[in-house]
Amino acid sequence: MQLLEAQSVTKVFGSGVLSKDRLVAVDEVSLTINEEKPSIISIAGESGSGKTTLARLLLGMIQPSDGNIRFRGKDLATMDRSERREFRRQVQAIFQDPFEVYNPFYRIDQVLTTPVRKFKLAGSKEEEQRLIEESLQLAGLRPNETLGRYPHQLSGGQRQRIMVARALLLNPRVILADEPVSMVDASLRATILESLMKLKRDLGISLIYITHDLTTAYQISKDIYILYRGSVAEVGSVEQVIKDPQHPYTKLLVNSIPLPDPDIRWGSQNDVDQAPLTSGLKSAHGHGCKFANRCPFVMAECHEKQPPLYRTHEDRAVACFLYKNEPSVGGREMAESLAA
Amino acid sequence: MLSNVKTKPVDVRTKTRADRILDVRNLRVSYQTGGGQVRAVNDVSFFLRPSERLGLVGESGSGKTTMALSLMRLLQSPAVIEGGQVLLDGVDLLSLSEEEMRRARLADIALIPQGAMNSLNPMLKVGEQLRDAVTAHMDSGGKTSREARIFDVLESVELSRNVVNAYPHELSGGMKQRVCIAMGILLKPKVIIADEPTSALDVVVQRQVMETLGRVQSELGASIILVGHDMGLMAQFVDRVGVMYGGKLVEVSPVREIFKDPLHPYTQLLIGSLPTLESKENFKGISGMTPSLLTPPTGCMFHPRCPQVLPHCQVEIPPLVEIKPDRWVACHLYNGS
Amino acid sequence: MNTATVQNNTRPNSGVNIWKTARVVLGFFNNNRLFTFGVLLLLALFLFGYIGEMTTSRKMADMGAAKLNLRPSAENLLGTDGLGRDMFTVMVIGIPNTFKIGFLAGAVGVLIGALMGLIAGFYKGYTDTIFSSFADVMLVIPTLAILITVSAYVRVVTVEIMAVIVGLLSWPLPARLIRSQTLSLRERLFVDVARLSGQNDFEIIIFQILPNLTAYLAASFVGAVSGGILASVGLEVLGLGPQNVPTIGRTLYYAFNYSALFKGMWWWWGPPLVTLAIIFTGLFMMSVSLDKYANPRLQGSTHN
Amino acid sequence: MRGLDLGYFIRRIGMFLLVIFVAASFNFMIPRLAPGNPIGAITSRMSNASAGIENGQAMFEAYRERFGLDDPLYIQYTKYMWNTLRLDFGESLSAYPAEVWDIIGPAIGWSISLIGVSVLITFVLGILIGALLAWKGTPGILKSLLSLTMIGGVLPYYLLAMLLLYFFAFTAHVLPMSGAVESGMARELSWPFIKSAFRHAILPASSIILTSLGGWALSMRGLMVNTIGEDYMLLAEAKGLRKSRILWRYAIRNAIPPQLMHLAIALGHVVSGAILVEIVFSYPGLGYQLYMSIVNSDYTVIQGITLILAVSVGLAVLIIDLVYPRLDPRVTYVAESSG
Repeated sequence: MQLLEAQSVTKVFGSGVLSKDRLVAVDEVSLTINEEKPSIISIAGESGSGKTTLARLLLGMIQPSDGNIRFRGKDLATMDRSERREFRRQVQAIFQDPFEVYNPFYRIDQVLTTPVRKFKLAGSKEEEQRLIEESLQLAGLRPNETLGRYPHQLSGGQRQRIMVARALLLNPRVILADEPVSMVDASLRATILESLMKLKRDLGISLIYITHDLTTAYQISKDIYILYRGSVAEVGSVEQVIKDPQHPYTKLLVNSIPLPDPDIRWGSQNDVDQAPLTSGLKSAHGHGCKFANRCPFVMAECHEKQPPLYRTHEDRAVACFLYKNEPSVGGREMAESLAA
Repeated sequence: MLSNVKTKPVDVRTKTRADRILDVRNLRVSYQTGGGQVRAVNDVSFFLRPSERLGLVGESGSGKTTMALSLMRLLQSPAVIEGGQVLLDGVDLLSLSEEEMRRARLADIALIPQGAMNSLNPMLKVGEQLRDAVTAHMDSGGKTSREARIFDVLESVELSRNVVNAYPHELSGGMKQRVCIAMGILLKPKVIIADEPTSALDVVVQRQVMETLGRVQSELGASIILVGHDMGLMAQFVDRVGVMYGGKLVEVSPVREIFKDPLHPYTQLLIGSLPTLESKENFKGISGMTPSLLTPPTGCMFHPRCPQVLPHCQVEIPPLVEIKPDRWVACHLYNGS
Repeated sequence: MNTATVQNNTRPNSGVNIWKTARVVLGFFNNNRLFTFGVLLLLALFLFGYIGEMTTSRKMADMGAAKLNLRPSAENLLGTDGLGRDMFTVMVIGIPNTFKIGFLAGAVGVLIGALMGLIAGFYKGYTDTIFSSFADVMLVIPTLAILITVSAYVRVVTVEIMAVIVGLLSWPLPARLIRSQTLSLRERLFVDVARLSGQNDFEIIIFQILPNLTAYLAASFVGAVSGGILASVGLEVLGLGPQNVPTIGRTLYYAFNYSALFKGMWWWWGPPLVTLAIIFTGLFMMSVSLDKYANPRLQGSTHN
Repeated sequence: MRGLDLGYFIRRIGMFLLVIFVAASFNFMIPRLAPGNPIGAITSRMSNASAGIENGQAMFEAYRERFGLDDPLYIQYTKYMWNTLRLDFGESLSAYPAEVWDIIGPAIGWSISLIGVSVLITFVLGILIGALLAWKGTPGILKSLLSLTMIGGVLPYYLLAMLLLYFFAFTAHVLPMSGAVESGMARELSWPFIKSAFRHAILPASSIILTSLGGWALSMRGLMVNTIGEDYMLLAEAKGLRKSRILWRYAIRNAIPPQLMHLAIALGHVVSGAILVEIVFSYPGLGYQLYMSIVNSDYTVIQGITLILAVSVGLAVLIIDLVYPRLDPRVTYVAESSG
């Protein structure tokens, strides 16, 4: 059974009556999470790649312009109240800035008691207290060091773990983590990633890890989706995509990672280094590959039509005409095969 | 001598070695908060060689930005420089008059600020902001040479001349950061302080901007202090790294050595926690919390979190000493040798 | 796990701890001397009205209740006016009436404004366009002119109707302030977290957004009260507004019309003038100190 | 063209027309909706009185015609709006057969010169005081002195007007008590006329300036504090700019645009805002005329003046809105796109 699926979802902003500019934030992206085989999937991309929009689509916070999001086979758009409630419980999220997620007006208890009360998880005060303490301990926190405090009295790491505890209260099947460590210090980053890993390992919770940082994506996840301006540029197992990138954009990205090793200098993989500086003038609307005007390997056909995904390996596909000799594959098919 | 500052008699004791373009001695900065006095920079000493790239890393609250700004005396009101010396080419910047310091800024020591997104005045065209900067340091005339210099620096940071007519909001983040770099090298300063110059940029643009910065710096022969928290960026860019923890400098070493053989236990844990493409699913964090500067621990700042803590660590503050050539560390583990 | 310590740590927020709340409130007043002083000024004036009323008879405020044009004396503490009314009694009755108009007008204005601002800011889009256009139009139409016109036609009004009319015209300013704050608050991540925790739009507006607007609401309210008193006294000085009820403005109207200024009858125009000066000083102090909370950057500059 | 696009321009003009429309509708509705039917009341009062006075019958007819009292409401409304559109306010009722315009016209001139100038002076002073209060380089003594300007704000302007009148005109006799010029003086552009107009303007202008200066200074201070906290101020200092240059070109320059929006509204409101000052000094501006027409139940003049007020505010805001992109380059008014 597929737990959570995005089926060729597209999200267009600014298609109102008054505005002329349309922004295709997410462009026919498919993604699948299998209920029986929990895994960690990374969605990586730079700012403007549509990764946060995709996250909000998956959480049902915004509606897709085209395509659909399915939870256990059922389209979110056609769900009734109780089905939506169930979806809400099972698909949870943690966010980038562990300070911003707290309402400064309340003690941190409020973010924990609200879900318990709204979803009627506990029959009594005592049960509520017990549930909260359990989930805090699961997230690696001591209840008496955290409850009753205001967010600014806690460290960044504690704040982020309380968000994990909040999600765990609802006993979800999927947690979407939107840049969970980009705002915390290096020394805490590892600890938080460790506890996210444990959720999958010990509780069987699937994780969608959204990030701009390929190194942590490599470390934590099994599969990765590289997004470029709303489209999937390359998808596959992290081992292959990051250790041996095929799409010119992925190569550029991997090549630009500032590795903490003075002996591996930037640009050691030299073949994409001639990429022009222009950070992406918009190409003719709707035509051609979105990366064409930055691509050192650009060919005539790149300007004519958007490349489909070509399956270059069993568990990897690339949207680039350089690989047009390989068989093409649909986004959904690829996503399902990775999840299987 | 500073090019723009009238020659000042230099105390014999402050006479510095010729191989140190910038020599910071016992710098102390504190600020007053509602809860009491906080010492953000605590007795920090280091030096910078001509044409050298020094990285200053630290987590949030380690005092790295406060220190960078205090070198240029740009601290805002509750923060006060309590003492120490900042010798730029032998002249103590902290002893200059306001007007002398103003003239030294940009001409001798320049800042490339954090958050280029908001560092340009949104109401003025880029050209006007560059012109303002040159004019502030000119006593008279020279309009054509001024314009020529502006086009020069724009070209050297790979920007088109047309950006002089653009407002900041019309530029991309990377372009704005390039404008800030152009601003920094406008008057060929001896020292450039770059405070997290790429923290808001994507990795691809970050790399391009840093490569530009590196190139103009070596063309100019200026020294650079790169302030930041990203060890990866340090590994790629600098010659030496200084590690700050709780307002103190705990280690200063050449970049290769610090990654291969970190000395201070904090540096060791920090390097160990970095994600690499070498290992999967293997996370090593540093347990414990960053010290509160309001109620700092006694002795060594790191002793509450230190796995190799010695009995006298919580009593005695370890000084920063050179234990091997060019390797400075502030830790009692190395006191004996 | 030692549950007893946990209980101790977590209970205070569920049961309302009066002492803790009192400490917080007292702490606020202690940290905001200016605000406290403003409140005390208004409170003193208010008490003067209420306590004063017990010492005198309402009848003394009727025309011809006393001799005309008497200087202040032991019998008539503030003298009598040219219509034979005891000025002390007039003030004692007038002050609460003026307060009533101001507070009622402020409450009406802020209530409508907050509602409009919250809805427009939270739902954005077309709802926002309609609400904000309406507010902008109302903001631009000169309020006092409308009030004068209305009052010119509606010759007889009560204190309450007057207050409501003034209030109905004062909502656009709070609405704009609340709207712009709501627009930024709704993008904050804690709104997303609340939604994930199962709260609906209504609960998010009431429990997540509204509490963060306390400073703005308070500042708006003080502003609206101040504007309401300014406008209503202005109308009364023109001879518009409530006719047979003593208010501060009405007293000034008589003083002005009977040339008290030029007859040297300072006890006629002096007390209402001083009263207004006290009211506006108090409100001004409150709004300056509230500004600090509504505009956090000001905090740094005042604390140096 | 940067800044203005046609769609925005049209929307702004539409907004302006909407303001006028709403104001005119208010004007139409208020006398008709008000309890006690004031129009009906005045009609009967006038028909009784008209017999006795010269022109009485003609005036009554003009009134009936003006308000179209015999027509159904929607016809009245259409007629009224059509007349408004042509800026035809009809004849004054109390000074029949004078046109409403004959009364409003000179009043507009006096109001603009007295109040417009006072507000502009206040605006400029307020900006300077507010800027200096927020600037950390301002000497402490100067700051305390400047803070004194806040005191004026605690008195309503009309009360200060009365006090000024009492002390300077009534008691000390140094300045005239009422009017805009010496009575009987011909309106011509001569030196004595200007001198007299100036002397008459001092007290009313002072009462406006002194009471509103504090408010302007306070809001400017707030804007300055925000501006000074911006990142670009740090870079400006790091560039080695002179303090004075940072103050003027980076801080004040950037804090002014939002203040101009307030100025537009204030300028538009001047007339209505200072009605009471004009009344206290019997200054023959719009406010005073409005008061007189209320006293005389001259409804055509009331309607004319309130509409003029609405148009003036609407116009002021419209102009500022259209030039705003020139003042703040970030505001481009191109249809909002997501980003």
